Amino acid sequence: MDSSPLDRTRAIDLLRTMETIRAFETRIEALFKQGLLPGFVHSCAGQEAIATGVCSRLDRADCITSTHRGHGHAIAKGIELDAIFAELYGKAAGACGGRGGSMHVADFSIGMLGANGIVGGGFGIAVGAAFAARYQRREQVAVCFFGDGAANKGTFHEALNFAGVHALPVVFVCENNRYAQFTAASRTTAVADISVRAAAYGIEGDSIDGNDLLAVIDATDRAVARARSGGGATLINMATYRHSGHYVGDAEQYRSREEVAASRSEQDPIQRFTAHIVAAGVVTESEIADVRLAVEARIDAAQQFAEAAPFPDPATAMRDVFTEAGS
Amino acid sequence: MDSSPLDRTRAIDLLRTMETIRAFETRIEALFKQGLLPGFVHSCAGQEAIATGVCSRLDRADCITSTHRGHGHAIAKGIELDAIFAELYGKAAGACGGRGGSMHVADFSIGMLGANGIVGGGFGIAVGAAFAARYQRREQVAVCFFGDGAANKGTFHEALNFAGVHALPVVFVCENNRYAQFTAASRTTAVADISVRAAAYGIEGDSIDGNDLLAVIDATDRAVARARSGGGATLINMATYRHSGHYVGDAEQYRSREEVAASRSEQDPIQRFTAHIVAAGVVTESEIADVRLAVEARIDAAQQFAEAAPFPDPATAMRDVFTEAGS
Amino acid sequence: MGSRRMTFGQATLEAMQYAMDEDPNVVVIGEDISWGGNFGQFRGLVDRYGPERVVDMPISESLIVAMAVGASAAGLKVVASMSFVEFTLGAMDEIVNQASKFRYMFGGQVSVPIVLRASDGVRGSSGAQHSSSLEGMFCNVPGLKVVAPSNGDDAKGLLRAAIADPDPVVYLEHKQITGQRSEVADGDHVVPLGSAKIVRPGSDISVVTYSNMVNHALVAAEELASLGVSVEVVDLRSLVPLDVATIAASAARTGVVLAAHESWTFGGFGAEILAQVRECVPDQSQLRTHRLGARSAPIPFSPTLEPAIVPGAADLVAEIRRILAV
Amino acid sequence: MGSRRMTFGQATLEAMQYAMDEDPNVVVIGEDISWGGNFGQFRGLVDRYGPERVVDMPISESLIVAMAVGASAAGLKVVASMSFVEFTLGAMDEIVNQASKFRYMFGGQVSVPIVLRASDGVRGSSGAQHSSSLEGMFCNVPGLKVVAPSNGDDAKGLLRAAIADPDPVVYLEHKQITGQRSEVADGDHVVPLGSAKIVRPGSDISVVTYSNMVNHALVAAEELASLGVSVEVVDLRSLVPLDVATIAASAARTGVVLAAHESWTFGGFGAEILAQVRECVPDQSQLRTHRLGARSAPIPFSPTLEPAIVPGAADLVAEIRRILAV
Ligand SMILES: Cc1ncc(C[n+]2csc(CCOP(=O)(O)OP(=O)(O)O)c2C)c(N)n1
Ligand SMILES: Cc1ncc(C[n+]2csc(CCOP(=O)(O)OP(=O)(O)O)c2C)c(N)n1
Ligand SMILES: [Mg+2]
Ligand SMILES: [Mg+2]
Repeated sequence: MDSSPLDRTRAIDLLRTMETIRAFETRIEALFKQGLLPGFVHSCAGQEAIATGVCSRLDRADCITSTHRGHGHAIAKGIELDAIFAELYGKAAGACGGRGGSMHVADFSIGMLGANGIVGGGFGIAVGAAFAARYQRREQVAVCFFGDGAANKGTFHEALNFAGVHALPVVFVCENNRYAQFTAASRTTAVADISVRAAAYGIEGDSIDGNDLLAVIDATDRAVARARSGGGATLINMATYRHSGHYVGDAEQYRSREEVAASRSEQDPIQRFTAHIVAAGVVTESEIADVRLAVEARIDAAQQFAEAAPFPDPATAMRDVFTEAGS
Repeated sequence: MDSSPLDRTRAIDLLRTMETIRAFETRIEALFKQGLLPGFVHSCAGQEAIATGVCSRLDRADCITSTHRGHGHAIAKGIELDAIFAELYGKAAGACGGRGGSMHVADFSIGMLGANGIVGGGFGIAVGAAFAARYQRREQVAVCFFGDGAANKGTFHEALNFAGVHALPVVFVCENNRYAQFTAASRTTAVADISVRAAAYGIEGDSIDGNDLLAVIDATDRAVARARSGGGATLINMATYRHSGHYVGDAEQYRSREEVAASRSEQDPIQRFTAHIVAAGVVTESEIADVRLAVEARIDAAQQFAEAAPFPDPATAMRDVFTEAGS
Repeated sequence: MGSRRMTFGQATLEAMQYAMDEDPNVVVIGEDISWGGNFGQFRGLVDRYGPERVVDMPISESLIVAMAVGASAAGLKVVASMSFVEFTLGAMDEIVNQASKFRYMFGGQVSVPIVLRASDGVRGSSGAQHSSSLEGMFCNVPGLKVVAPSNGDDAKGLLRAAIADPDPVVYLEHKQITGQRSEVADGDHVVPLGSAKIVRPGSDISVVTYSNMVNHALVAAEELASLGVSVEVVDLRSLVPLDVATIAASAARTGVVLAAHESWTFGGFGAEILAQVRECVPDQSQLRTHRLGARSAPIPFSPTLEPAIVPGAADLVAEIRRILAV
Repeated sequence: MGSRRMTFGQATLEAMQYAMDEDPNVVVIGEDISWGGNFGQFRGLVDRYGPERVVDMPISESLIVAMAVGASAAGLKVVASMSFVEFTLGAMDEIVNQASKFRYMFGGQVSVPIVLRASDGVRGSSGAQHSSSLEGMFCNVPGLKVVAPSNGDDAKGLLRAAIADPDPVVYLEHKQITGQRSEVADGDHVVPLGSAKIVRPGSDISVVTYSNMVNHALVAAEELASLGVSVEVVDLRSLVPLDVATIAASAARTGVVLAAHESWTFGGFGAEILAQVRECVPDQSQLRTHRLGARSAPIPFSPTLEPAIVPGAADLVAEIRRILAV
């Protein structure tokens, strides 16, 4: 973790992460539409600032829990691109040996405790990780990413209450993209700003523009510092927007083309960040172009790796149900 | 429902209900300690003002959901004493034919939708009843009684959020007796006053002294009026104290004798109410004594009824699993 | 009356409409329900009946079921979309401790007429949390009925019966067939719960099955016919109530029973089918009973692993050949 | 080494202490846990190990399990008291969708060493929500181990094994025996999961059972001995893994199997036991398989109804006499 001001190296690092997530999601979406990927996928394009900003302030040993829309979190936390790409193909070289797929990407070696196909599944797991860190006197933080829709699950309540009682080192980050599947948050959620709910648990609440990478970083710094210093949990509402449909293939009849276009053109977190760093003279346009080229090359390589990798041997299908090797 | 000021008739009605609950619980506790009752029982002695005050402001058609500590709710809502007494004995003449027992006393004909052995089980059921009333354009209210401990269940959150979104005619009444089983609320609950949580659902919160019958009535009137007029749900924290242990037999090592004694002598809702009405000249001491005598006689009669009633025939054990009669 | 080709999902939609037109107290609740459901099973309902009757729910599965219980005890009939069957696990307390027990433990005072519609089964790499079949759990819970149609026509008739039923019904719709087209009888019709159907008569072995495995069994039977093997396929249609008479009669005729399902073999419903056969077929001496289901693992994502855990038509063929030694 | 008389609950407490003394990463969480548990199974632990290690939880069952999953994936071993087994239903999503699948779906990256202790069974009018036995559900879930001891000595050894086990274990303690005294071996000992025990040898019939039904079976066997009937009682001790070899050997010896349990017959674990017997005993021609369990109803409160639904020793005697026609 580097808390120095935004110099060229840091800016390029941050940009590279956001661009990598965007390029990954764009590529995956294209491959899926061509019928080349199994299962189904949820793109986080448009929401890159949150994963990137938050994870940039975490140590490797800090943990995160993620969601069905979890590629960005995994990438920002540092998963190998080859491993995540191969996982989405269901290949043996995937992060989970092809067992998990898009909704279950995980890499415990970097504290990425798993995407989760169960909405709201991460709250208690993050609390458990924070509890373990506290118990073992490790100076670690757990971050739980979740959507606005997940904030209506009972698991939210149980986890935040306990985190509040025990002042656990956990940060609850709501990626509030205003929709859960095809339903606008206002139709199912009693409050617009999820951070209002912090008061119900005696914890700190914060609310920021989640498409503003620097605002994400600032809010994360405050919350992580609080967690590490024994000040307890924080609930942050980060406003954002998803550029693509709920899943790849979604007809998106629940929102207007104008709304999507406006967000893409005015709220795109990558555009906003690049505009900022160029204007501030930290990075040049051509450096940005270089980053993009390098990222594309990296994605190409990962795709090639994934495509070339073998599928798991069906004879291994019973392995790892239990810790003793299966047959 | 009578919203006139506290005249003699109303005061005696209210007192009779509280005294009936107290006498019922006292008798049940004694019978249980003698080993005469099956299963286990939870006494609500000390909390009578809440059940009595709230239910006194409801119509017969209004619904309530109750808890494992539900005898008072059932009695205040108007269950036949014979039926509840026989139910606790497991007799065929019991409110549920002896199928339910203490934790499952119900009488749907008077809107008593059941005590519940699952903590937090009533939240969604009350919301469902309120939803049905709204859908069928009935001017009805649902009241959900629950304990401070239940406020940490995820079901609380899911139900209150939905009630908030749809402004449903439901009143959530927290009987905050400061303990859940043997654990003080402060050790498991992030906020002391549960009504703080109302803001998380965009509904009204209220907090009162639940041992003050008149305060209970006032708060209920406000909430019920709001519900009936389309103003939506209310969450009320009602502070109270249980005189007995969590269940009959509880060694009560988690709280001091002094604490219990102080509450019994200073906070007893019945004593406080009688002191008030006598001081106000509404009812005389001798009228109060008459009420008590009549209540004792009624409890005696119910006990005799229950003891004399036959047990269900084992041959009927498979009835009512499904609506078609079983064998 | 005639019939039309439509998807299983559309067939259920017709049943919903008959039920909703008939009884204004039938309401439908579920997440994103006004957007039509994952397989179009609810498409257009909100336009026809309005958002007060077709209610979009928050992501709050335990509330969905609890609310259905409360509303149905108060006079409504509630069809709740649970989306993927794994999400019912988040409402298991409400399903088992409340819905299934309400009528009995309250001494018959109320019924709980709710239908929980849930999509189960594998559909090509949906992963461990979106591929399971959980009827093994539901069937072990007294007070729940469990329905698992294999085709659109039955789906329509069984859903009509499920909504008309006064008690809680878990209605399982297999993901792989909800979007598939088949002939569905016109007009209103009811398939009573508890009526199995012999969808292909045969004399060498009785495959007793339900849901999409019926379709696999029909494929397998066709293939085995070319080897001279005559397979009888019994489609249970509802698991609770279970039509033991039809199973027992088939078993008595063929003498060999294979209970087959997609869900896990160990502790699964196939064992119950076989136990029933053993209890009901009078002459046990010649009877042979077998079962086929998923191996005991969560359903893997990878296209090469999924079919190694969950059986399909080819596995049925292989198992029947092994059993009959052909 | 000697032994001492103590309750089943106290025996488990000894196992907890050996485990906690050995490994500082073993923590215990549960509602009111510092008050010792409903049957004293946790008494004194908080004094010995402190409130950071023996943690009182809010009434938040789904959090309890999810937190156990997260904490165990992060290096702890968590024993979670679920109190009554019906409360696990409020955490079924966490048990099935997370705990049981974590290791497999993440490709073996982590294990989830948690033990969920839950009190099941009838204990005299505890009512519909506090009397059930739910092993039928748990055993159908791949990735979960399931333990159900019948006596204090096994309870101690099996709990020791469960805590040592790297995977999620559901540890079922029957309410009727948790407070009962019996001889428990001194010192540290382990009963490996998957090892059934013949607790009474016999030659006429094999009663294959577990949990408190073992005790009923022993009573029944004693009574039947006076009629000249020799009953073998097989105590499974763990249901997953299941010691099929011991069951099959007993079945082969006696030729008649009665699978017995307190939980519901229909869709229950007894059917699985019988299916295993049919699959593993080589000579099927003379084999007879039967089962006894609860009738399909929620458990009623009334003292006259409860025993009409849930079987006990007298029902076992009657059933065995019916089967053997004596
Ligand atoms: C327990 C559960 N219920 C429902 C679903 C189906 N589902 C998948 S994503 C989703 C919407 C989630 O919305 P939100 O939390 O806002 O996340 P977003 O998709 O917007 O990132 C739903 C309802 C699920 N996966 N799990
Ligand atoms: C889901 C569930 N978890 C745990 C229990 C065990 N239990 C019964 S009563 C109780 C305490 C309830 O506390 P509170 O809600 O404050 O009600 P009170 O007993 O104080 O009236 C607990 C934990 C239960 N019955 N149901
Ligand atoms: Mg969202
Ligand atoms: Mg309390």
